Amino acid sequence: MKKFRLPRLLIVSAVLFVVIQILHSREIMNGYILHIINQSLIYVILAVSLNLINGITGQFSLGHMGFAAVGAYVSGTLTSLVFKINPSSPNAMPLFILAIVAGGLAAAVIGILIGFPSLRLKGDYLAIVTLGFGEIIRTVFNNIDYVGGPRGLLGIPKFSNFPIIFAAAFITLVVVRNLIQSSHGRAMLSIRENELAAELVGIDTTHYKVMAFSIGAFFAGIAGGLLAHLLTLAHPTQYGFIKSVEILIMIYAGGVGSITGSTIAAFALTFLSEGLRIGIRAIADTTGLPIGGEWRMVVYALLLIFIMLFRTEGLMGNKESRIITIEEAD
Amino acid sequence: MLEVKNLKVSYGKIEAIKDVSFEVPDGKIVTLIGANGAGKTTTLRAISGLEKSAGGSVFFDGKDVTNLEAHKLVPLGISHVPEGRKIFPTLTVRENLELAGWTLRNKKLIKERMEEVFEIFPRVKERADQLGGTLSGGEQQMLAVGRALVTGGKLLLLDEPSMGLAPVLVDEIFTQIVAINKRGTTILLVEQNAAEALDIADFAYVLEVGYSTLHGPAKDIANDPRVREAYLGV
Amino acid sequence: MRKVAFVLALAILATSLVAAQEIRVGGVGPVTGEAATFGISTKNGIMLAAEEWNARGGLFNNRRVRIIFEDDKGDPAEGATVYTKLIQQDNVVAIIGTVMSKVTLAGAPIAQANGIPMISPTSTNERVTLVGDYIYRACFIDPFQGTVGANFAFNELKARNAATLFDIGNDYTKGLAENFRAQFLKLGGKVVAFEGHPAGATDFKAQLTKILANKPDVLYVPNYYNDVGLIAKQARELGFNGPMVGGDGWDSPDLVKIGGKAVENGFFTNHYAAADPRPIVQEFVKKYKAKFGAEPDALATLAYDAAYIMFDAIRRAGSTRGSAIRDALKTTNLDVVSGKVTFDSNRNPIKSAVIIEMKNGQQVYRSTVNP
Amino acid sequence: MGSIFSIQQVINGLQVGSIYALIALGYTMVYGIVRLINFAHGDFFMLGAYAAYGTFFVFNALIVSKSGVTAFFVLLASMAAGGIIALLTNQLAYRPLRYKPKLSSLITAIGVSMFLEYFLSALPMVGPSYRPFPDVIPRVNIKIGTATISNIVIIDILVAAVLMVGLTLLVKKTALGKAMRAVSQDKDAARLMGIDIEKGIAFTFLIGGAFAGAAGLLAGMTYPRIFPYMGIQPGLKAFIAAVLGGIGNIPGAVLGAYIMGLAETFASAYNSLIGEGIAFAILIVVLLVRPTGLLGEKTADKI
Repeated sequence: MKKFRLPRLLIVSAVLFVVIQILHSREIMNGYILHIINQSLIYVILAVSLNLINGITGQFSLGHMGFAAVGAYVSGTLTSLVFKINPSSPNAMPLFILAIVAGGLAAAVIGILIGFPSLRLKGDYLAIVTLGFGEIIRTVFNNIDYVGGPRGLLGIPKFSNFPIIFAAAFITLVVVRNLIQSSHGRAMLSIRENELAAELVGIDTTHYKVMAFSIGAFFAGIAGGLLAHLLTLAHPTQYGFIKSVEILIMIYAGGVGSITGSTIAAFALTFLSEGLRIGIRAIADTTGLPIGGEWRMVVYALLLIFIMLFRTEGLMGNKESRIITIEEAD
Repeated sequence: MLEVKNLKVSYGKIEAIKDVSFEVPDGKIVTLIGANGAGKTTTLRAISGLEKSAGGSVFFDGKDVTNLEAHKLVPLGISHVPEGRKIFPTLTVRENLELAGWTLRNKKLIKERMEEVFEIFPRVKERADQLGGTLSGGEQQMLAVGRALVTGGKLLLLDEPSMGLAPVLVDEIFTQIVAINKRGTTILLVEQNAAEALDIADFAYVLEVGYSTLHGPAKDIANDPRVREAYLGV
Repeated sequence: MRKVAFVLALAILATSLVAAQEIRVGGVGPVTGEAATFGISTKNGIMLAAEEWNARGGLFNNRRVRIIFEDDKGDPAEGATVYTKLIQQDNVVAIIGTVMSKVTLAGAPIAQANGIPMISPTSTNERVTLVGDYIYRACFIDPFQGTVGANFAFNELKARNAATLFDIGNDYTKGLAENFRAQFLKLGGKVVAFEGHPAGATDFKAQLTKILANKPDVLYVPNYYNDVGLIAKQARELGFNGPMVGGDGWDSPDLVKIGGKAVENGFFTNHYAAADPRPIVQEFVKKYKAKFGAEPDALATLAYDAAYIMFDAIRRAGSTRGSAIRDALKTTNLDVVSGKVTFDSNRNPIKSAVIIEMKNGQQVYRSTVNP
Repeated sequence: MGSIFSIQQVINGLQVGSIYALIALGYTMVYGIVRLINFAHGDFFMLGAYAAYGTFFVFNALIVSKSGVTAFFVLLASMAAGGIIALLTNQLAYRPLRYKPKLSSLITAIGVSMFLEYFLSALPMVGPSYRPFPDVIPRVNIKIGTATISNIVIIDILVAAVLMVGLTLLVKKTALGKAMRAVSQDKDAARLMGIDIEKGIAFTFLIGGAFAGAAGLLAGMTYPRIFPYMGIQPGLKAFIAAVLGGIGNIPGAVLGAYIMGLAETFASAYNSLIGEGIAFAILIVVLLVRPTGLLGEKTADKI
């Protein structure tokens, strides 16, 4: 029997949540920082869910933002066009959560569809096919005038806020953590390590690959929905392959297969990208060099190359922090 | 000819070989025997430069060749027939052999050596214009040894030449190994088929979990009770 | 010791006074990414305007304007971040930006919620200013230019069979094309082909071949100049000699450089004519050339105008309070490069359009159209 | 229907395909030897275009009679720029990670690609703006019945054909080519043959980059407008073409490129909305039916 203990992840998350709430309400932390935190948390969901597909199960997917697009458009359509939710009405929140989950489920269905090619294709071939699927999803939304076409889906109510995004990120972490530390997770890992061997010891690789894709897609869909309700719009260009690549960068910078790494990298890279705004301006102001915001991404790209050259395994390697791992009861 | 001292190789944090030392005298056949995972293949790969060693040294013909890159060792005279043969599958048999003469830069010499290979392995000649990938396991092994002969090393490293072959072919391969040795090539043989290996070898070393333990003349090793029990199944 | 402390305190007081006098205004545009060239033009326009106002002694009470310009990469998510940063971190009193409607639409709700007035130089989507009473724009909305283009093609060019080619990934070009079609049909013309091309395309021949098989006598191409140059070349190569009509996206010195002779017999709706003798126009073109080594395009002009409109409102408000600036914006009545500007009840500018003809590699003024 | 499958549309498709083919050739070579999706390949293409642009103006200023001499040096510059940057990228960003997990070099590839694009875009003398590409060779339109073809298109198609044949000969017939194939098939075995695989890889990057550079010049001449992000889309399309034809297979890359060019053209002519997605749709269908691409060699997984 395992003794009941308050898990570390819950404690740490709760403390962080309360601290951030207090800092913000006391106006020690301004809305800008909170906004970056919100964005980082959405990236955490995207990165951790991609890591399940890419890092844990070893299925190289380049179309992750396609799932987010499905989640964004489905939930956004529900809240803005179907339910036409008025944010002040009493049942707004439950309807919103319903819409977000519906978006996640729709993305999961697409995930299952995209998971099937992974049964036949491997490595780079799978990557290019998932990229293709992602681009097709984007093209489809771009051509449906009901959801705005190239104008984007507009007028989505602003429902996403820090507590909701935080809760979603927490749930994602817990679910993915529990999954990968279960026997299912070990089956997925064995597919990454050696698919043939996994099959030989009787692991149903088909089942686990499709499972990874559908669960990964579900959470990506949730993230897409949250983002759409944070920005109050969804636009096809937000979900192109360059964005998928950004998520990919996060999981590799964090360490493949480590959800701790994905979480840290999602925060680190988001804050880095924002910090460079201030950094570049400070350099320009102190040195008098005529450099502006256009140099921000140059520095970002260089840092990325250096991280990979000098910390090839990513920030965390394939290790997990003790906060993430489930404690074995003594 | 070859002297390996306290060799150590790690893959990340895993130490594949921890402390291996042995010598291969000129003109002899030396065999390394040991269980799966004892570090035999890694030892050969470290000698021929396919792996970087984490410690120890390798001397070849009195020269320190530790951690020299593989392609620089070939012209010095080390030929390695790797585990699994590693034939180029979409090059023809002839092209496979021609490539083995890459460092020679002498078309005539390459041709001569190829003829020699065809003499030793007539089967290879029959298949000369087939793609490497279409050969049977035994033929691939012959081609692999043939490639090593074209590179023309003084020392031939053979990694599990009998693996996956029918007993008739195993005998043929071992007969040819002895013949090659008779023509003046020193041989370092890694085998799981310890009985056959000890039969043709002059000296033998036993590898256990990354350490070289026993060593001596092959006949003595073959008669060592511990070896008989562990590796010869007697 | 006490003396040093006193001087120090005085210095701090002085600097804080100077800092208080400075008025911070945010600028937003995509200066990296595929739309970077438009963002740079926008930035240049805003910076030039700010420099001129500062040279004249600031916005009011000798308070100079300081532009904090941020990159939105043409991405709505970055746009939202940048608007939040400018408002929350930099405490700007107003925002000029941004270029693309999709990004402006992510930023506008944030400005509205925080009571920070903003003006977009170039976001043409009708919904932008409908976000709220703090949101203004300096450009035409999609229906206006499309309608003017259709009227011109039908009445002046006497075209009866029109065809359009637009960027299906870009709401500006799609909006113009749709409104052109609607008006052209209303006038009794026929739209024989209505074709799109993917964003970022360089080869338009598949669509052009199809379009030209329908024998249009005018081709409506409401794209940006970089695409128009290529489209014109390819259309001429395929044997189309008829007139081409477009919108203000054509307005760039690079149009002729890319399209060469192919853009002859081309017409576009614009905010002003560079040859307009009004001093404000001539001054602007001259100063812009001197500072940035290039002629201004439509984006630079509109950004310059948007900045002037915002600075003028702050000056008239005589205050940095958002609601005061907003109220001043409402009563704008100002001569800027693109003409005399007032705002309608939806905070869209009421200003006239001009038709420009491309002749011998030059922009030639042809007519003025009042809304 | 006439306008969808007309001769003119075939010409249009061939033109699009030949630009894809030029980039795909280098892509497939590099991929074949290092098995790395080289995201920066499209940027070597872009750099080739910029080098050609700069050289043209320098030579036009120096030499009074332009034409042949200028065209030659412009071509040289574009190939040198593409080749040298590709080589540098390999040595600095890919080589240190050669024996690390392959995906870490994928991320550096993305980093290099971002760096090249943003750097050029931020550089004051280059900047993000669209630059009109000069007519290095005067453009002449030739009428064939009802269809029109420009001399530039003919040059594109010819160059793609010549490069394809030349590369095939290099790889199939020369010792160097055989060594390159050996390296792509089995690096360890190649090293044991005495082949310096790093030299082989470097050489492949040089050639592949030079091809991309030349493609940049031709693309500039064909679509006379260049900008720092011009390599992203063609790079992606060329990669798809290379995968479609069977990655590492030289005629396959060209076949894939022309299939894509024609498919995109016909699809756009049929309905402009599906033109954008058609490349991906074809790719997915082909790979599901033939996972190694159209001409890809079947190398069965062995235990």
